[in-house]
Amino acid sequence: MTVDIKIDDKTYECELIERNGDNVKIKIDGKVLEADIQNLTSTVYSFLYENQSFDVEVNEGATNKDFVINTMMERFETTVIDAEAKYQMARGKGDGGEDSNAISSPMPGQVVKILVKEGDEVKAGDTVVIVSAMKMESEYKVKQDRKIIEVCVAEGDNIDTNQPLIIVE
Amino acid sequence: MTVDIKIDDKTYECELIERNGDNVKIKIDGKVLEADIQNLTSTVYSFLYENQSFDVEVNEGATNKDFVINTMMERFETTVIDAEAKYQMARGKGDGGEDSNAISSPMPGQVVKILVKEGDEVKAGDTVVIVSAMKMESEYKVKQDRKIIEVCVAEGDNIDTNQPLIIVE
Amino acid sequence: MIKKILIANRGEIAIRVMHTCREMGIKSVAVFSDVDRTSQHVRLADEAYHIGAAPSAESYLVIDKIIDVAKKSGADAIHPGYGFLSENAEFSDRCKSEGIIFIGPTSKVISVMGDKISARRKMIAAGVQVVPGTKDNITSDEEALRIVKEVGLPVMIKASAGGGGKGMRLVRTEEEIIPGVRAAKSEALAGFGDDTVYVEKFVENPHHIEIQVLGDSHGNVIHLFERECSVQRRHQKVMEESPSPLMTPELRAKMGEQAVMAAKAVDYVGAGTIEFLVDDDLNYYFLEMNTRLQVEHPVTEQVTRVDLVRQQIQVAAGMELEYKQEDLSQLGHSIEARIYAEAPCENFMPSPGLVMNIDVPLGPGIRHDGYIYSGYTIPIHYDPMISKLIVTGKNREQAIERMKRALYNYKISGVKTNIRFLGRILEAPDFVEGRYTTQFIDNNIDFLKRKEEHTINHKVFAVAATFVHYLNNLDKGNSKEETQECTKSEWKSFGRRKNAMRL
Amino acid sequence: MIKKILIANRGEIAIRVMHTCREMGIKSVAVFSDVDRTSQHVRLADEAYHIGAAPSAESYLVIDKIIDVAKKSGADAIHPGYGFLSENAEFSDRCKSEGIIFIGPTSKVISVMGDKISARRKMIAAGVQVVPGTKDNITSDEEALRIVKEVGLPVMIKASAGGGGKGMRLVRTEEEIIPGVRAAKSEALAGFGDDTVYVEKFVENPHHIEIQVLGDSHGNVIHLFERECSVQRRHQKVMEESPSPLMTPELRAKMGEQAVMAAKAVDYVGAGTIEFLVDDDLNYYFLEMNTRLQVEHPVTEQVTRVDLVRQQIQVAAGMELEYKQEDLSQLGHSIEARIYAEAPCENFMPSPGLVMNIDVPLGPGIRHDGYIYSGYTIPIHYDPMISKLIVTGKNREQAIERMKRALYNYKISGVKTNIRFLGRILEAPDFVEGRYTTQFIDNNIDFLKRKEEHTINHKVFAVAATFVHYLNNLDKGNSKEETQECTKSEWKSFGRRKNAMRL
Repeated sequence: MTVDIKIDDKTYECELIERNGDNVKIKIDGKVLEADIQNLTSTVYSFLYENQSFDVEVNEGATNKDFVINTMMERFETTVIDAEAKYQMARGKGDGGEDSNAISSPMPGQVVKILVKEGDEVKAGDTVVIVSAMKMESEYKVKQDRKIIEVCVAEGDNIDTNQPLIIVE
Repeated sequence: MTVDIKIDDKTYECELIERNGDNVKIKIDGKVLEADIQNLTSTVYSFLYENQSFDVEVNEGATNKDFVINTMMERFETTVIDAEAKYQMARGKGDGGEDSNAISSPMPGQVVKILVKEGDEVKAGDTVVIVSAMKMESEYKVKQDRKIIEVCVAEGDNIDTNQPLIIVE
Repeated sequence: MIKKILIANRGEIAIRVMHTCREMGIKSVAVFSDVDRTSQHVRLADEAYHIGAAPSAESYLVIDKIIDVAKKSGADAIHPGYGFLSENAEFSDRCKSEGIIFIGPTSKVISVMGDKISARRKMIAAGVQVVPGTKDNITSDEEALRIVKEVGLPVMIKASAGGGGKGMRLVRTEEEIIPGVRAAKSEALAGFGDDTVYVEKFVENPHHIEIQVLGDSHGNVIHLFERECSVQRRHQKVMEESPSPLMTPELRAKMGEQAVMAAKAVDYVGAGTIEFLVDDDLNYYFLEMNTRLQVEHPVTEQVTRVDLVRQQIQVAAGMELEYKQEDLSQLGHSIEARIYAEAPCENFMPSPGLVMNIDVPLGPGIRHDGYIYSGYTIPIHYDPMISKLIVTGKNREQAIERMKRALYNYKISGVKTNIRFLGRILEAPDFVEGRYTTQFIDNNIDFLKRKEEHTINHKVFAVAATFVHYLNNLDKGNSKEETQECTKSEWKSFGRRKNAMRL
Repeated sequence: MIKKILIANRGEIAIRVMHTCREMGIKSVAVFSDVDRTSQHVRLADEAYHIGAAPSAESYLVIDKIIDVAKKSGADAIHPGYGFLSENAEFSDRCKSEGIIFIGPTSKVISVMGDKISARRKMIAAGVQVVPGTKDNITSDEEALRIVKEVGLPVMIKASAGGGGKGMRLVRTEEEIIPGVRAAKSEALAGFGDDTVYVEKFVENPHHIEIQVLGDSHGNVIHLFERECSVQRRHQKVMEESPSPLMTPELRAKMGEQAVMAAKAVDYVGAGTIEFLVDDDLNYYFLEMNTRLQVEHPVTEQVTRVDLVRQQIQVAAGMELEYKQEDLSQLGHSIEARIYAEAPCENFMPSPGLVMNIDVPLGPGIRHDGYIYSGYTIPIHYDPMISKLIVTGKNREQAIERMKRALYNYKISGVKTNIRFLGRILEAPDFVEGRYTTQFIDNNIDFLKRKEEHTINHKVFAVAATFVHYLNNLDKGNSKEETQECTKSEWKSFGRRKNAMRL
């Protein structure tokens, strides 16, 4: 079993060499890692690696191939690129859905103000929408001169993480 | 929707009168109960009943019709008797599987000693098996003179709750 | 005595108050907005009432609705917590006129201490040391020069109508005085339509140190020593401790005395806090009074062993203070860390949402005042503070080590938190050596945000965990048939038993 | 100084020791049996090593295996916790000969104090008050009468080889003396093949009160006051407190002095406990010494503010005690409740198994030393104690109210626990009034097991919750198609967006 796992901008080739109960031998980018990886709860794994003990938590992310990993000290986002994902990517689907023409918020919140309407021409640096979450307001601006194609939300709407708010040309 | 729910030895007839989001109106044995019953996690329900606030936890039991309920102060075991269960019971199946001819332990543990073998005749009060859990040993005795039909476990075996250990005539 | 208290708040402070209510045999009544039905404070209360939509202006801030629930539930008293209606004079008055005990000061005290200028006048009259300066408008260049010389450089020129840093000018040299006043005036006029500006002594490297006071309706006022609150980001406190590492016994006695004078000047009843600015030379100046329980009250509770909420309730019920000044002492050292749902590395952006798991640190010397639970969705409408971790140790060094251990054992997933950022604060030399001012976070921001170097490569373990989890998921997908097998074999064994029994 | 400690234990005490290790900058090494791979002590350690099968005789009790891990991991010291190898003289010796610091007393001290007769002799020689009596065999009726008269009625006739109540006879009147001795002798002969019996004063209504001591290798010994441990069931402590409600300042001083004498008599180094029986007239008698940390050590830590594990480690490393007797005081009141996985209403049957949910109480004055987590399976092989809840308050009354509040907020599901039983203890008049003996649980068993009367009918809510859960499960079963609908409409909206963008 071999898959690629992407973390930040680096892709690691992972191969399962041997699995004996919780003792796992994996080749990661050519280097063999041997560890006792015990699944404690649906998301928590207890690692014993060269007798060092630490937990790693695996939460499922936006898709069933995306994961959010918490190690003792850090948080990582990983993506599994298996045969299916590679096939999707080759056909231009997969996780290529990100749309730089959509202005969105990286946190859930509420739309406080929309400063543009369909058809408006805006200048680089203009604020187009203000989102509030937890008593903090964030202004979202365009980086270049743009034309507003669609306003997808209304003032007062609750929005999710990465939901498209404004579509620009 | 009407089902019977058994708790201890009493059966309550339950009927859903109305459900509006989390506001539930249920008729239980003829009396109407209206409450805001909010599902917080997979097992925890927050009740607001006449503005009194308390949690009730529902854990699934031995079968998908059996539940273990923890209210603030007490623990109950309940069984849902729906149409399916009634049909099963009518056919002599359902939860009729309890077997007073099997000697079993109400807790998980380890078999320390088996004092009988197949074919033995034992007297009322004789100990037939000793089970240990958490540094405490429990002796299981027969209440009447009996013949041993089958010994289902061996010394040293780990056993589950209610697993049959010895079958008597 | 009070039998039932409505807690006009949410989150950790509502729960904090409920704990003491339960210990005193007092019933607690929660109120909740649309998005707070699942909130822990609703679960832990004896009774709970819905009061409106998510925005606090439509629920937690609506006096009529709160009063209505108090009457419906038969509550004798209302505890406002902090924030929301806690320093609202109208609310205090309304409670009084409705015959409900407001657990806080009178509207008069709230009004006097809530306004900066009237509070300053009151304090000067009471002999409390305030930041030197004048509240009179500067109308000419000559006046400007004269007043600044009286106050002494450096000074801050401030717009009377100002706020949020607008209409403010720091003046360090004589040459800067006139241009500074003019700039502040024109900015104030543009910003607020009012060019009134005044002069205040600029306190260099200020430490934010506050004194907890308690007063009863029999004229007794005591202080419970200081809290050091200089670890701040945008005027938001992040980590507090008691005692303050800056403090000397003499300064503590003097500031305590001043705080008692301040509270007595307004016949203060209840728990309050006198905030001071203290400079490196240990000059101290009254800043403002908070007429409510503070977020950071636990560090005082830990070192003085006084339950402040219990005292609030008792004096609100008309009882005398349980403690005299000479009964009180500071023992040990306590630190509070505020856990925020935010992403320090993304400019402290709030991070509301679903809490997957929470593992709180346990063991000796740990107190945890929080409100979230695994499976809870933190709403977008309120404060990002989700809990307070409070440690207490024999001395400051052991308290710091204990806090490090506690933060290390504290795991929250789903939402992003500032836990690692808090851990870095404890490693910053300025903090460890106890010589920090309100500039601490700004001065150390790179250190605080820097990622640790690890002896082991966490990335590789993140990859390995992803891989194993992915493999497990595949196995689960494949094991559905097996599960059915299991069921079958269970039936088989049942059949076998039945047969055995027929023998 | 010690850099790495192997903790030869499991469960809450292993974690308790790890907390202090981390705070002192010491690495911790866990050992675990087959069934303990998922145990919390493995997760919280810096390193962890497998040492064998589930039965402790094949893992936690195997000296060779523990020593082997200590060497492999490079641990300088071993902390034995309580139970297992903690009072094993051979283990203490072995550590010494291997050059590893044993955090506990020498084998000589363990041996002397571990044997009842040698401990008694040592204590008499040191001037410590022991239960009056003699350890010499009674060989004739005349001797029996003489000795019993010397000791004074009532007395207990005890078999030297005895244990578990066998070969014991309580004698209250002169007439009972000779029949009692004969009965005890014949029972002892039948039970143990040895008819040696001796006479001990019977202490009426005894209170089990113990004194915590600390000694260093420089000859210093101090005591940390008392713990009241009379709430027991079958010699198993259930709830402990400090101070003892029975105690007077004079008695405390006398017993403390005796405890220090006892420890000095054996040149005691480390943390130890001198157990006494105290009768209603405040006569006290040495019972035995425990040469290790006790389960109930936290109540002492709470009222004295001393970290006992830190002191153990420091004195084991050869340092002088951090405290002198005059530095120590008891402040406030602390109670510990032991949470067991057991079913009090089913004759306290153990209840191992899967922990579904655990919600621990938080807030002021709460300490929680535990080891289970949601999703953990409590193994069948070890002690049923799963955690200790420790509360501290201003006085006994407030500590009791706080413990009630904490138990009320403590939820464990999956396994059965004694939480409600503990709550009932706090309501028993004998406990509330502080006049209880080791007979407390037996005397109050009906009260303690009785179910509460509720104003609301919990059964009906249990039925309602079952019904709603059942309905929700049905809905979930039906909603699979809906889920697919959602996915579809998401695709639709995606398509719409694509269209929009093409405009």
